[in-house]
Amino acid sequence: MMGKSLTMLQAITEAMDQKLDHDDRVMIMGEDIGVNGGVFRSTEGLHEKYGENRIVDTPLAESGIIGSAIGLSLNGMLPIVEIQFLAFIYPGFEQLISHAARMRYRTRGQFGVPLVIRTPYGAGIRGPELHSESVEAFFAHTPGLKVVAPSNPHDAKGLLISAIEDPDPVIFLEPTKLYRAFKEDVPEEMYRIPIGQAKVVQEGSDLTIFAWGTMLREALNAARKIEKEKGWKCEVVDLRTLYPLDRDAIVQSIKKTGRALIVHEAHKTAGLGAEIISIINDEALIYLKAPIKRVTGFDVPVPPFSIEDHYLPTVERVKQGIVETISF
Amino acid sequence: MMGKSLTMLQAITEAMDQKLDHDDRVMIMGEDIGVNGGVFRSTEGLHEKYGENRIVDTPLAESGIIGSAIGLSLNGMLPIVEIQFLAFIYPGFEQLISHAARMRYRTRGQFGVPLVIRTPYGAGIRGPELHSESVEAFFAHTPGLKVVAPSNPHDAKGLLISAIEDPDPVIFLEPTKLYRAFKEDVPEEMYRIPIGQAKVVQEGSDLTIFAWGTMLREALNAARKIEKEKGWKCEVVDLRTLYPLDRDAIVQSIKKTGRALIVHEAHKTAGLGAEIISIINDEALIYLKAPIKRVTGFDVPVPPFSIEDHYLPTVERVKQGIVETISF
Amino acid sequence: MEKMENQIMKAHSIGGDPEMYRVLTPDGEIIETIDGKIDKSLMVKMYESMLLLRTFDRKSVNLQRQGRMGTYAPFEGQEAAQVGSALALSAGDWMFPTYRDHGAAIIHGQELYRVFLYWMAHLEGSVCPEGKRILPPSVPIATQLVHAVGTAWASRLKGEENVSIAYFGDGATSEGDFHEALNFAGVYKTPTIFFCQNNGYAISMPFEKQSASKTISQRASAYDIHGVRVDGNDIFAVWLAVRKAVERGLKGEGPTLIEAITFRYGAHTTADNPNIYRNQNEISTFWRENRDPIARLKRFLEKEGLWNEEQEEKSSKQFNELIDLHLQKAEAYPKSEPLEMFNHVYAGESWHLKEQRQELKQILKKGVKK
Amino acid sequence: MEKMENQIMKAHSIGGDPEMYRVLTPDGEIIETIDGKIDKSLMVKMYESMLLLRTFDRKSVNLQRQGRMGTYAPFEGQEAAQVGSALALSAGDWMFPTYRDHGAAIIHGQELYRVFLYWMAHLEGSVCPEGKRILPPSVPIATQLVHAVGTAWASRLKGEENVSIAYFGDGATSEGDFHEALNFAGVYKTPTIFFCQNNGYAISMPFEKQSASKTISQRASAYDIHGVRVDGNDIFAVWLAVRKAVERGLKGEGPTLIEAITFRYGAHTTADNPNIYRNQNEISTFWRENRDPIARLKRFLEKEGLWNEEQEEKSSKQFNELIDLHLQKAEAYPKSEPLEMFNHVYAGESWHLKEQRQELKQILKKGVKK
Ligand SMILES: Cc1ncc(C[n+]2csc(CCOP(=O)(O)OP(=O)(O)O)c2C)c(N)n1
Ligand SMILES: Cc1ncc(C[n+]2csc(CCOP(=O)(O)OP(=O)(O)O)c2C)c(N)n1
Ligand SMILES: [Mg+2]
Ligand SMILES: [Mg+2]
Repeated sequence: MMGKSLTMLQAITEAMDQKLDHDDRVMIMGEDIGVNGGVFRSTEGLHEKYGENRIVDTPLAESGIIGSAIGLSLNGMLPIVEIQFLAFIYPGFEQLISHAARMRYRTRGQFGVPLVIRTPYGAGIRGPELHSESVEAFFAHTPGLKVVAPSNPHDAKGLLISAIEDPDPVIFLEPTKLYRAFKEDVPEEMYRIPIGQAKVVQEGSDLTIFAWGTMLREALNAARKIEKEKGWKCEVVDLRTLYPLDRDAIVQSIKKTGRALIVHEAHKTAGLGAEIISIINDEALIYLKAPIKRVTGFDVPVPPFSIEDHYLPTVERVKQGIVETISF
Repeated sequence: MMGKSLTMLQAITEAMDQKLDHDDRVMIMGEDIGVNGGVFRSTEGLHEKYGENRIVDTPLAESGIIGSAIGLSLNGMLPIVEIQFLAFIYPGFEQLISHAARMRYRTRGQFGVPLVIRTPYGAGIRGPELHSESVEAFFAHTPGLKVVAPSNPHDAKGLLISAIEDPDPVIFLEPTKLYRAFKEDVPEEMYRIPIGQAKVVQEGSDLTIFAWGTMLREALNAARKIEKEKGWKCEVVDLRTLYPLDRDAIVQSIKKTGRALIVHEAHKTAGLGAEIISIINDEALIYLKAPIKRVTGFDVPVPPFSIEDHYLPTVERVKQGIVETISF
Repeated sequence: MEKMENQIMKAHSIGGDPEMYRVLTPDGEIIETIDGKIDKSLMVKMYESMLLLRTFDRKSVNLQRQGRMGTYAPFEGQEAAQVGSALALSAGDWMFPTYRDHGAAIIHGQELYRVFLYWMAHLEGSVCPEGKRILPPSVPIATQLVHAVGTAWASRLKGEENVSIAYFGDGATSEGDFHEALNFAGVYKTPTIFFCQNNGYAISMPFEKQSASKTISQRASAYDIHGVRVDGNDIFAVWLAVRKAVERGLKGEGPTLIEAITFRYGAHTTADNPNIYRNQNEISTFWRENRDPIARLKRFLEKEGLWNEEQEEKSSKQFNELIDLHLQKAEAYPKSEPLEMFNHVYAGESWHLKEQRQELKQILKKGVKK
Repeated sequence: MEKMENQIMKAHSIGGDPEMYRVLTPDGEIIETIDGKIDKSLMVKMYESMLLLRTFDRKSVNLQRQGRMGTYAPFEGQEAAQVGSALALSAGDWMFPTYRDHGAAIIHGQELYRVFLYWMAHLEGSVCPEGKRILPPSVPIATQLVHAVGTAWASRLKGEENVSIAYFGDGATSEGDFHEALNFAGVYKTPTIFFCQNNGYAISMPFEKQSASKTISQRASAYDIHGVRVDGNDIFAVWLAVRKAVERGLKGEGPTLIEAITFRYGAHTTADNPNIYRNQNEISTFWRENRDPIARLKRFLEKEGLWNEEQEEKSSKQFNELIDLHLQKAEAYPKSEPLEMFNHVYAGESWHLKEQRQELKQILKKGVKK
């Protein structure tokens, strides 16, 4: 089939549209996702097309939303929940951690929770307070959950279809800043990108940059610039799935380059970067030519947008990290 | 002043009793902590002594408890909140993350939240489902919070007094399994152990074991056995404060021993062990003679107690980790 | 006696005893006609079920004391509420019990030995018979109410004739999830039954300190849904109220909140000492002597000639044997294998769980004790 | 017109318009005597305050369009609710506003330029004048209700004569925190005022889909606390209701839930397009023409000889100047320094923040753009 040029937002809408069309059990629920088409318009047109029983505007209550979605999924539906912004998942945290993630385990496979929770995450959109969080580490520390974060329209569609078809709960983190940032060719058919597989976006030999979501662009830009300026070739790996991590892809790249840098916009301490470092420590310490650098959001609450760009990892910071690591 | 031989539970009660006695602003609130003296009896006798205005039995609602404690602390009180078991903090997660941790920041120091949240954590007590969690990593990823976990009566008292006097919110994790496990001499006066300082519990030269809370005993026992069996001397560091970590103590010990092992009962992936490895990677990679080992709870929901001992790190597993690391 | 009565009622509501629906008095008299509504055979079944459960519950408390089970949450005193509600359901209805509602679960089809397994902390203790829809006991308070909205909602969407029932206590009504569940159920008119056993206490906390509101049923009006307060120790009243709620749900009239006034005779769990927070002996004796759900029905059945001592003895013996059989089955059941902890975390398995399983396997092979 | 009226009311309640407390009709007529209850000077102050706020609000929407501020949440149409409630407070009372309640905050003592700073995403935009107790706008919905329980509780414990007021919208009533707050306030009889501006919508969600309940005030009865429904565009009714709630609180009679029926003329925020989910032009015109809080009071004041066009012009000019002055102050205010993000995370500072500050400092020194 032919591809169309789509933004990530459009690719996400298309994935949901196709699954809704092919599978009656699929439904979407969340705040303002029906008539209004979602605050980012990711469900635009779907309410009209599939009706209010399948595209459900819910009351303003995240525990109610996630909790009733658990019930819906126990009883044969495949709900896709949209949480308006990642930080607003907290009222539903208990439902997610104490139930969604554990139902299969507690019932020894008798009842599963095939639920997808989609939510925009990350800073850089001049959003108000608590509209810019990046707390993927919470979910990556929760057995029973899977965590996905695409960095481009093509992956977004393929990963979302996999997430909807996954028998277990998937947290699907959508980098707000990339929603409309660029378009790319997205195949029209319903293709899948397997959950759990990273992707080498750019080959290199001197250092590996691990990134995902919004930060992938910073990684690529820094890699390009550093190649121009210094001639160093960085490998760039888009992790795509954050839990469980693609250990083999991480280790393989390190064995090749011997140096690594991780970029994430979450706070540094106890962020996912630490787990990636630990995986390398476990499997490839002897290949390391230098300490692994973390270029991350600082350990402060994401500040108001007038200075959020300074909170976020920048191409400059990534470049500096590369220089420090390679010249260690 | 003379010391008394106290369990950790008694030391905790004594700390609260003394602070209640010395400072009218101190109060305790939580489920069953008044008349009943708490499900573990940590507030026994205090309701009678200080009355229902200061030792408050609350309705069964953790968001209500933490949220109203935030209000109380904004308005001059020093509330100590008891959450019955760590997993039951989730309904109050939003209040903790989106408010308690950020109030000082948002008001540029105008309003602080001098709140202590005490809660039993950890497995090994044959508890029912969700009574054995160890999710300290969530809080250690949250700027604005401090996280403390004592491993003995003496530290428990000194750290709790510091926590109550701290102008910022402190999550005080009490290892359930150690509540009554042993007694030790605890000074009667109101002493403080500074938040943020680890303690070298046993000196050694061949490998450092980092642990806290319940796991400290496993660490010490393993160290003793390994010394007997192999003659290796392990340094054992009790981290005591989990956020912010005592980086200097970690690095100093590694520079000395060149090898490390971390024991925690939380899940491995994205657990605090990863952060400790990363700190060593940042500061002392070149001192490392072997990959750092993590001996942790597995990446599964804490199983029912009939097999929980297999979920938990054991002396055997720690010993094996030591052997693997030293003979790497 | 009068004084006593007031004190007891205070455990359930501030300032006296608001009205509650009652059919069968503690003396075993019918005060509202139930002609044609409850089959005689059902009445006997109700009685037998309560007898079975009480026997089971006492046995369990003993097993815990003997160290053959872990901490246990007894429900003695609440049998009418659990049996009456469960018997009003159809086989395919969804049930969301708490840790105290294994009585209801058993009546709805959970097997006795599974309940033993649950309290023995067996990994498989929450599995229900094939085709049944009995979810594991919900430990985090009030969370299951929202699930019962979801399953009922799905039933409605799929056009299936099933209701969902969530069990919870008086304490649970303080949690935010209680509120969100009732509101959602009202909005989507889900066939959900919110069945609250108001036993007067959340562990040590009497309901009068849990809320300034006098009753729980009055909360229904906050969401414009149906609410009813029943004598939870009157099994006829409970059964009738739940039947009505079921019918309402199936007719598309939405959810019902039922507050069943009852009392747990014993401790919150075997780890709890009720003497600390209430005059346990006095209050418990009062309820046993004046409000017992089983004695009450027995009086009625005997008067009606539907039950006699002979049957009682026979049933008692039979139930004891049945329970022992299940206990044997539970104790003979293959122990949870440590390596099973890695199963069912996900439908599939990822590299990290494979490796961790392998790690534990090696350790177990060494055979060293923990 | 009749048809129109019904449609509008539907935005606020299912099936018509339950009663609400009203003193001043849209035509500026008094329908219930308020003799001696509201000073004439206060009436004028009410009017001026609303005028100031409307000017401020419109200015802000424009500033956002010009790119001089970030996303902004306008409150035009809700001035009576915000001013009436804030003017009923004492200087030391605790106020917990949302993102839409800077109107109330300004009346309670927040400075205009601070509000500008807030929407310009300045780090110091949530600081209030020394000694004031105006907390930062609460972004996570309904969370602030519980804080207002806590501060009021502390006031009670300390014997201080202050109430706490929490502002929130109709949508907030669905969150669990709404429920927990009201229940706690009932239990501890805290002098808390739960002030709900029911503007009919939570972003795109009309209240009739938010809940099956017809009103919000009826929720009070679930907790046996006081509840009242007022015409939120009638500033007299709002002020009187809040005064009563304040008195009740200070007398130890506990909390009050106030539902003030109102309407936001504009978008949810400047990032929202209300045309998608409601007939924005029609409905907004209806409210402006028939329900406007300012026009209503103006009619009354003019009739009473308390206000005239001359004063209107003078005040308008004065307010415009005042606002411009504050805007200048805000725009001239030293920009948030990136390094300030490391301040006030804790009262003290730990090694990791020191180092991270140092790291950013080095980068800033290099002077490269982000
Ligand atoms: C979220 C949460 N908080 C606290 C607890 C601890 N806890 C277990 S049972 C209980 C009391 C429950 O009382 P109620 O709802 O009346 O039910 P009952 O035990 O009387 O049947 C508490 C506080 C819990 N399980 N979950
Ligand atoms: C916990 C949480 N969930 C979702 C949001 C996103 N959100 C912001 S405002 C809003 C609607 C609020 O409606 P209402 O309470 O009626 O107040 P109004 O905006 O009408 O003043 C929503 C859903 C949020 N801020 N917090
Ligand atoms: Mg109870
Ligand atoms: Mg609203």
